[in-house]
Amino acid sequence: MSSPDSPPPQSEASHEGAPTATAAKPTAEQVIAGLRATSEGGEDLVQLLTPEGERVQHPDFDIDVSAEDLRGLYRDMVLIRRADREANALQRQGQLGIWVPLLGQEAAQIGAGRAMRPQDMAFPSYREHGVAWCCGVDPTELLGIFRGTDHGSWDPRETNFHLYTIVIGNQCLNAAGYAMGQRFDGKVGDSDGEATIVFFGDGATSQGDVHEGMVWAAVYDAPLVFYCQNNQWAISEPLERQTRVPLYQRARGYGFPGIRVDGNDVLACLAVTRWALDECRTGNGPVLIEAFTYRMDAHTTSDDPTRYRLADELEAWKLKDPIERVRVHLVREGMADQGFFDAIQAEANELAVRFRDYCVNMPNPGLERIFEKVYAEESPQVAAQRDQFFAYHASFADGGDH
Amino acid sequence: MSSPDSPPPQSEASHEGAPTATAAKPTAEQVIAGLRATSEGGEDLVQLLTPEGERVQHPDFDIDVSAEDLRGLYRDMVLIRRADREANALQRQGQLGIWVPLLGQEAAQIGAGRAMRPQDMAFPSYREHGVAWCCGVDPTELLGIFRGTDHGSWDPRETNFHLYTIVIGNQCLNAAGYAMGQRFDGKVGDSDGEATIVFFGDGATSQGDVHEGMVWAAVYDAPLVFYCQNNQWAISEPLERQTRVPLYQRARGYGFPGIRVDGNDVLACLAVTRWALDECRTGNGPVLIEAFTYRMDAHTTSDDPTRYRLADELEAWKLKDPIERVRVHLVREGMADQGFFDAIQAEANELAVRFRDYCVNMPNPGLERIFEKVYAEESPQVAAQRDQFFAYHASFADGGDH
Amino acid sequence: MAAPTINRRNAGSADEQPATQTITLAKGLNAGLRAAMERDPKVIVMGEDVGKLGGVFRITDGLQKDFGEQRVLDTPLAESGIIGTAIGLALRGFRPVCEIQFDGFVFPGFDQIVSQLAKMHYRSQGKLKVPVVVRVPYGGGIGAVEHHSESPESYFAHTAGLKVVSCANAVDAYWMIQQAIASDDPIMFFEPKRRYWEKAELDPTAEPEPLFTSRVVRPGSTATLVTYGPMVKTTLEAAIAAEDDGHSLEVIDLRSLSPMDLGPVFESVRRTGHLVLVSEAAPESSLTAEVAARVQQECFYSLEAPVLRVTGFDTPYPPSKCEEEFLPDLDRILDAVDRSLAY
Amino acid sequence: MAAPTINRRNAGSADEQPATQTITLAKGLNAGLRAAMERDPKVIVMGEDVGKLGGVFRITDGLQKDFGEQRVLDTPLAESGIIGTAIGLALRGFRPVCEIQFDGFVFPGFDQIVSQLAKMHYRSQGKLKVPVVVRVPYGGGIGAVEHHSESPESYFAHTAGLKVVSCANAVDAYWMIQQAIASDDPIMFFEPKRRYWEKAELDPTAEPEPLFTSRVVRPGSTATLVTYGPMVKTTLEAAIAAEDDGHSLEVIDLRSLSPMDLGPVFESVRRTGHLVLVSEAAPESSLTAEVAARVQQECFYSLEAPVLRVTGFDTPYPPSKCEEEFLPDLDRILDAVDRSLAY
Ligand SMILES: Cc1ncc(C[n+]2csc(CCOP(=O)(O)OP(=O)(O)O)c2C)c(N)n1
Ligand SMILES: Cc1ncc(C[n+]2csc(CCOP(=O)(O)OP(=O)(O)O)c2C)c(N)n1
Ligand SMILES: [Mg+2]
Ligand SMILES: [Mg+2]
Repeated sequence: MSSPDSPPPQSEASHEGAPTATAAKPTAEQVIAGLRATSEGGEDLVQLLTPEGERVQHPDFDIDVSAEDLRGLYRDMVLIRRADREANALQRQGQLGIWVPLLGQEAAQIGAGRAMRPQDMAFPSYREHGVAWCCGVDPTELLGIFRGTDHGSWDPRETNFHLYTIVIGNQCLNAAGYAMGQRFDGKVGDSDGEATIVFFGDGATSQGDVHEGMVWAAVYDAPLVFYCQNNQWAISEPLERQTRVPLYQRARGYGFPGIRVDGNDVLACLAVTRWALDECRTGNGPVLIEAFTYRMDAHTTSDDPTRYRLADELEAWKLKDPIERVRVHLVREGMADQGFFDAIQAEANELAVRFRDYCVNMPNPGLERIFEKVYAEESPQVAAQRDQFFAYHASFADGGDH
Repeated sequence: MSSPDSPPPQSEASHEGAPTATAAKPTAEQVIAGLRATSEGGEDLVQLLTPEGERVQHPDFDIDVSAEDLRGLYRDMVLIRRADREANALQRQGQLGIWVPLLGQEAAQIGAGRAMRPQDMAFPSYREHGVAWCCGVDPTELLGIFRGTDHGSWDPRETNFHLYTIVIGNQCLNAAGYAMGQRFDGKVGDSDGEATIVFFGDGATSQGDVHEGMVWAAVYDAPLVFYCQNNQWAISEPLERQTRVPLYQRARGYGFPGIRVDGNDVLACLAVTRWALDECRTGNGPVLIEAFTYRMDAHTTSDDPTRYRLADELEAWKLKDPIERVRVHLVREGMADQGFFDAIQAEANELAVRFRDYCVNMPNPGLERIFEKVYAEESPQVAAQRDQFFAYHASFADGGDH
Repeated sequence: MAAPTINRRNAGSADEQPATQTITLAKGLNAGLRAAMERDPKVIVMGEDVGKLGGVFRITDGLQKDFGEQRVLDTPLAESGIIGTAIGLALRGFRPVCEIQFDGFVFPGFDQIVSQLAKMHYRSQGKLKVPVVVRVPYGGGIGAVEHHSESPESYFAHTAGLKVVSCANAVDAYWMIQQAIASDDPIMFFEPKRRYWEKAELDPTAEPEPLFTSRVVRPGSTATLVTYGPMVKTTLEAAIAAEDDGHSLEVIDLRSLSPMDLGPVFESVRRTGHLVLVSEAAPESSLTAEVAARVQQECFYSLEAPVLRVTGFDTPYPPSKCEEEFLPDLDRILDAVDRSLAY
Repeated sequence: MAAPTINRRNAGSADEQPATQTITLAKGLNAGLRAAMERDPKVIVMGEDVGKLGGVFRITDGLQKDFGEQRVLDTPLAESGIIGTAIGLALRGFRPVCEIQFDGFVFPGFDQIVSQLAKMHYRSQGKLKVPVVVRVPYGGGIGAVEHHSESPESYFAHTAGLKVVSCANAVDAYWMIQQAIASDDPIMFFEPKRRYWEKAELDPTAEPEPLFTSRVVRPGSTATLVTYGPMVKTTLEAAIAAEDDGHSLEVIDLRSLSPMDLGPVFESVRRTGHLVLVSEAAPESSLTAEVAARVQQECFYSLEAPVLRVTGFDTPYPPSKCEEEFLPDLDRILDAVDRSLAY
């Protein structure tokens, strides 16, 4: 865990010494009712790289990854974790109002993001900084949301990365509609086809919109990958507040495949997502993927996980760190030397500096931002309110004396 | 079909000679994607009485039914069908604004309704006249809804039959909450426990609320039977607009049993529902039942099914009529003689007369109905509006001259 | 059938034979939808039973037959799904027209409307347009069961980011639906279902008025009546009846419920000094309250009496046998006019 | 901890030592919930993260520990589910208090609120009571991301069958939540989240005012200011500042947003002749419009100027760096007072 190229994952989230809450335990009945294997992911878990960095084979989902690819995945994960930690620190220093950490979910996101082809479209929730990275959204573009200067400044049309969706589950329907459109546009049916991937959490699976998204996608054979990052927690609620059975099994009720993948294994996430997107682009969608992972930090910087989960749960998951296993693998297989790790480390440092620099220098939006772009065709009512408000403001400049 | 004791089921719904629409056909892809067995119910269909009236055994869901029980079920079905046809006729004659026929779903409803024990609670949709009957709600109490005099005049607390719910899916959550309450009250856990059953259609399964109801019921081990009457149509939309796979399979995704039963077989519906309610009352809920049946009439009296479905579909289902097979069975097994059938017929006639009589003599609600019982504790605002309106009305009586 | 005429118009030879046609409001909508679909292949229609059945009110009658199942979608039965996927389709470049079967069933879709549809343009600072039209048959007077007679328009008028319109006659129906579809903003399109079968003369070669404008539908000088949707007909009847009492009532059809075009209302009130608002909806915190609030502000010195409202009551919609009393009628409107004039 | 005192009060020995306590609004709610739960075993609390975490604002802090998992339910993550099952529990005899985590997340539950919660009593003609309280932390000013600063109260005020209240201080918080829970009607309970940490002196032995009443929180004679929830504090500050200009401003806290208790408002306006309404919400078709509409009707001859509104704008809630400008502040309120007085 002390590899120099990936910052210690618990720097912000360490709770040693803090009072620990009682671990959330399912009731006996719930266990009997079918809650299985949530601590290990179960038999069905697709894994290609063990926590110890050992490459293992899988009968259905294997891939060829070159050393260069692997180094790239490593680099992606280290850089986005660095940005994530920097953002967390910026929040602590008052530069951001809030931050939503991805710590621990780097493999789940980079694996999925790197499985996308340029023609594919992503609909994120609010934690998908790693997917944003893969879609070419610079991490600085995420900052406005959390600093309160905008609601996301990237262009979803240029990046194929939709804006963050905060209302849990909403994006699953929007993504289903988009994927239907890909089909209606005749872009589905061969290996160059288009596909869409939508991201949501374990908690989100309870929302009606996620269900309806699955109904629509199934009925319209939409090229849509439902990518559920099961990080075991919805804020303070453990998985068993949402379901009795593993989430990937949800797909059975709709008649499309559901696959559980080791969400801390970037290779497995890449392989399974690539397969799923290919299924979709060739016309065999939808597909559900449950990436079995862990939220290693707080829900957001406003959250205090010591109130609801035990520190030893975190310790157990640290052993499955998504970055560390790739580093070990690269070293063991001789795919990377110290020079590589140093270079990545330097790049991460640069990114952190640029990121921080950008953040602290972000201009506040002007007054006019309140009234801008409410509509495509301006509303006279909003315009009148704006003009009045501007006039009122001008009266101060003119020496108004309240 | 010409047995004198069960009125010909198509008296109102006959479309012979009417122009037929093209039969709704799933696309090839949809078939491939998994739409199976919807015309016959598939291998998994639980059946105890064949359309030909032959009693067959089932390894898991068999029951002992006495001749008297069987005659009772027959009587229930004949009587409620008669009330249903009478209501349809009353609508045609302008006595009701609309009617929602149950024609064809008698077995599904009487089987389920008769499986209930006095301590059980039912949450209907809007077509469950047969379940109402079993709960002791007189058919006349249904009329107000369709005549526009009230929104249901029975007392749900006395009958354990909730008011009709028109917004598709809503009742699934209300039922889940009620069933949670049964559990919280300590009424679940032994063979004398309580259970709840909620009714909804095939179309309803797409609604978010139905999903959330299943999530809640599973997570809280609620003693709730989800009873889906799959009558193949949601107004004009055939089942394949809602799902690729048989609906009973939906339960798999939530980790509770899903069973498909021949919804035109009153014995099978009784057996499976009794089992399911017992599972729930003893603490093993929830359970999903898909009663595979057919809407033999229009969606409502306002609907014109000739626009969207072929007459031969209806003809095929007539052969599986839920009442006829019981009649044949009773006769063949010597469980009922002509005297019995005559008596039931006479009872049906009496019911129809009383029903009609009640309907045509229903008083209109007074003005005050508009303002009554909006709140448990009266709102001064509503009271003021009422007083003003009454004063305005009185001004006419006093010779106001608009 | 309006279709041939609309085709002719599309072909640019409108001035050949500008024959007017007598059509119902329902037919006006149907013809307008057809024209929009012919004009732009990205226009699609989606909702429950809009395909073979043509919708429970037959507004989409014949469209699936002529435009295919990919442009007229019988969707699964869930309103959040309808709105939510329409948004996704709009992001993909389509122009979806969603049908909500009845007013009372718009609520399962409320979250997608308020949280996504209304906010997407603002959130993205104009990068993302969601030109979705949500058609809602609304209002009472048809003897229906619960949830089929509601007037939810104020919820949407209160929602920034949406535009809300309502047509009151066949001619407006024909034009307004086309204008709504052509707009790049999300639009809630309220259709007065009890007026679906009312007829009017349509001249498909005429130039329609802009969508977001109100209109004086009957000039007058004694008092001003402002209304919209299903109540326009009732209010006009009241104005005609009032002639006998020597009252010349000006009637204004708001047409656009958000933003409201109140210029003509202010102008009228400044002339008449009396204003009565008519709407089926429960009055509390509604759009008639908004009109009253704005008029008292803009026409403070012109008003000779308070703005009065003739509306449904602050109760749920009653059983339909009571609806005649619940809904504003000619007598209640004239009673309010009398009270205003006598103030 | 307020609990012991409340226990004492419950034990009927309130007059022993009527010590007042300084508590925050958040603590007032927490203590009120606790008192209600102690008083009636049928009272249950349900929502997202209300258990171990005590809610994201800690309003339910400690309740699960003391009352158990069956009375404080960490529910699955879905608001329709929360409201819908609460209704079922209420039908079973429970008195559920639902927490909606933030204002912007009430919309997935909107359908159950409008179609079932609001209408059940009327539908059943009083046979079915649904004493559900839906707690909604609302309003802006906390520097939050989208959907966390909204003011959706007008949607509910427009919904017949619901009652809607909002507390503005710790003392009201303590009493009003208990009164809401004791009421047999469904109540939307709006909590001004930016004021959670404001303190006040609570005397738990005092007799609270009835729930559905407004209150003059500062008497005055020059003009009347009417507000509620988070804006009460701001408005009081404005009134204090106006003293320097020699203006004596009367401030009324509506407390009950539906039904509104406007008697004290009418009385005040009849004295002052000037009325300014203050609210964070978008004004269009909102409850401030309703107040304006009612006041111009009831106080027509008393008003010396139009009723003015100081509110948020008819835009979605802006990025939080703009919220100081979006939200009414002291200057904007006094500017409106000046405009009213100068009219
Ligand atoms: C409709 C809605 N309700 C509540 C919230 C508040 N909320 C934000 S995140 C969250 C938990 C989400 O958990 P999960 O889906 O597992 O995603 P994760 O945050 O773990 O990535 C909640 C309840 C919300 N954003 N939207
Ligand atoms: C939320 C909602 N949307 C639309 C409707 C209109 N509607 C009434 S019944 C119906 C079809 C229901 O089909 P299904 O669930 O299969 O039940 P069935 O009528 O066949 O018994 C529709 C769309 C409604 N009542 N509620
Ligand atoms: Mg999670
Ligand atoms: Mg059906």
